[in-house]
Amino acid sequence: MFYLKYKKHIEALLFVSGDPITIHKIAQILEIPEDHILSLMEELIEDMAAEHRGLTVIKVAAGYQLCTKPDLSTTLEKLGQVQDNKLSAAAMETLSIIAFKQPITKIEIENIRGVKIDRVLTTLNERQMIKEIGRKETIGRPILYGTTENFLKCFGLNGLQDLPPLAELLP
Amino acid sequence: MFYLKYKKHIEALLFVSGDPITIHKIAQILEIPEDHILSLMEELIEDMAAEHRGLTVIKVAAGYQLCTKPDLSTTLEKLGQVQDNKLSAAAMETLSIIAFKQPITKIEIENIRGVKIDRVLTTLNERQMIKEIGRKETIGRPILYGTTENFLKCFGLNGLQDLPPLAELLP
Amino acid sequence: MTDYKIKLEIFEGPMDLLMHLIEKNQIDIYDIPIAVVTEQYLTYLKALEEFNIDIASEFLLMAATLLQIKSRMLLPRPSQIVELLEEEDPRQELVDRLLEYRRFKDMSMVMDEMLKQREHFFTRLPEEFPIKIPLPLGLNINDLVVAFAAVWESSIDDYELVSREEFSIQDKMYDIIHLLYKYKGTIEFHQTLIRKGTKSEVIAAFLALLELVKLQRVLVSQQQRFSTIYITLKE
Repeated sequence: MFYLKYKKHIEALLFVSGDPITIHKIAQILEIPEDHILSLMEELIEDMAAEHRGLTVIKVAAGYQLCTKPDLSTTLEKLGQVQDNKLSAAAMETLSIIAFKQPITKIEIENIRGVKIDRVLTTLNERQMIKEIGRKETIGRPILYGTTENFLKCFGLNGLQDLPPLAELLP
Repeated sequence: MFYLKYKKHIEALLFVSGDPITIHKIAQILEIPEDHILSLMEELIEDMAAEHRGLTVIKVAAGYQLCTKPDLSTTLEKLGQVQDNKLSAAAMETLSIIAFKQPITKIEIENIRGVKIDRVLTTLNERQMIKEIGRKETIGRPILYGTTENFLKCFGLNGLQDLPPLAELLP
Repeated sequence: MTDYKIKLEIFEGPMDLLMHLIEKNQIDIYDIPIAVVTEQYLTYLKALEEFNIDIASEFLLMAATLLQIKSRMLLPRPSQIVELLEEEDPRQELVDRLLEYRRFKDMSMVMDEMLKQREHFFTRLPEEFPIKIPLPLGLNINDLVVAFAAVWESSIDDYELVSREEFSIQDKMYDIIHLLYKYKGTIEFHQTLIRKGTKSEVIAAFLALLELVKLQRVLVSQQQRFSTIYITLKE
């Protein structure tokens, strides 16, 4: 077919457009008849059906849209994940203080660790290891922190009672 | 090759990522060795070199990025979704000084250009071409500027070492 | 006259203007006829003035530099060749600056071309994924215990090494209330400094006082500025 050389144009147009694009619009841009665009589009879809291709073209109300194949979604979602699943030494220290001394305020932890811990608290919160469990009835009513269900899960504990008693740890 | 089935995953990851993505990150997500990713990437690029394909993969900013083939740009511009990313002469002069002399302070740039550059710096910052990369240990601890990842991306550079050598331009 | 208007839009600054004059007159940058260039430079600034355009200070600064170089060039020079070699050409610094500027001006053209080349490649915006943070892996109760023991021991050491000087606001609040009961409901502010009388105690006492006022436990009064502050227990 004479118009075959336009297949790459269609692939590129779909890619750049991002949003669905109509056969009409493509025909306008490439200045070739709509029925030819349609058969080129069908060919393109067939090409992409090949096992080694990760993209496909779907037909939606507003036209045709380039997208990834549905069976790859699990892989693709990992792009949005924070890959690091370790806790830093600083985070571990802070977590241990919260675990053994809960409920405890930020200032109290900072007094023990001797450093500011705002960033570490944010991390532990994001990682669902700690949560706010109330307010201390003193000046400023500071937040009291404690550990979460996920904390127990990650450390393989049934409950806080499974933590070794502090008395044994301390001289 | 056993890992051949992952070629489609790489194509899809490149598509979804939009920005350049490193071999390391892909390897992390797919959980297969980096050298296999690299050879799959090379195969992918070869596949795309075929005449009927409209996309290609370029190596930029220490990663790989999916984009359209350059000879299709005239067609794609008709979509009207092209962003104007032209920089003014003043911005380009300032950017070239920062690119080659980084880390560099505002005053040092102003000494070379002979004009105030506050507005230009704001523009370059907004366009994410430059960023603060520290403070100079002199009086007033002035901000030191350097170029960004986005700078590399926009200029199609893999790293700063890919900049044309400044010495060649000397009289 | 429109000629100047066009130029005005083009020149980025005094360096740009100077480069233009040098190129226009096909001047050897290493041997600038400073009198000619200065005259043309000043003519341009004068044209700006005629158009009632504010001349940026950097243009004026360069004008002053040019005039200074010109006058230094006019000074009689020592005739000895040896001394001539040792004395720096008054134009040297300006030439160095112009060369440096030209390097980057040329480079900016090269980079402009790179940007244009790059514009032929179209890319896509990244897909937005909700950020998922996985739970930490490989945690062990021993790690937790070890971490705690370590931090606890080191914090004990701290207390041994450094004597505590801070006064907690809460302690200070107790001090104040205690003193108020002791002195039948009214004391002067300085009486609250019963410990070390240091600056940090003053600050703690003051903050404690503010807190007690906020809690409506005490009233504070002062007859005039800098006079004694009286604290009265509110019942």
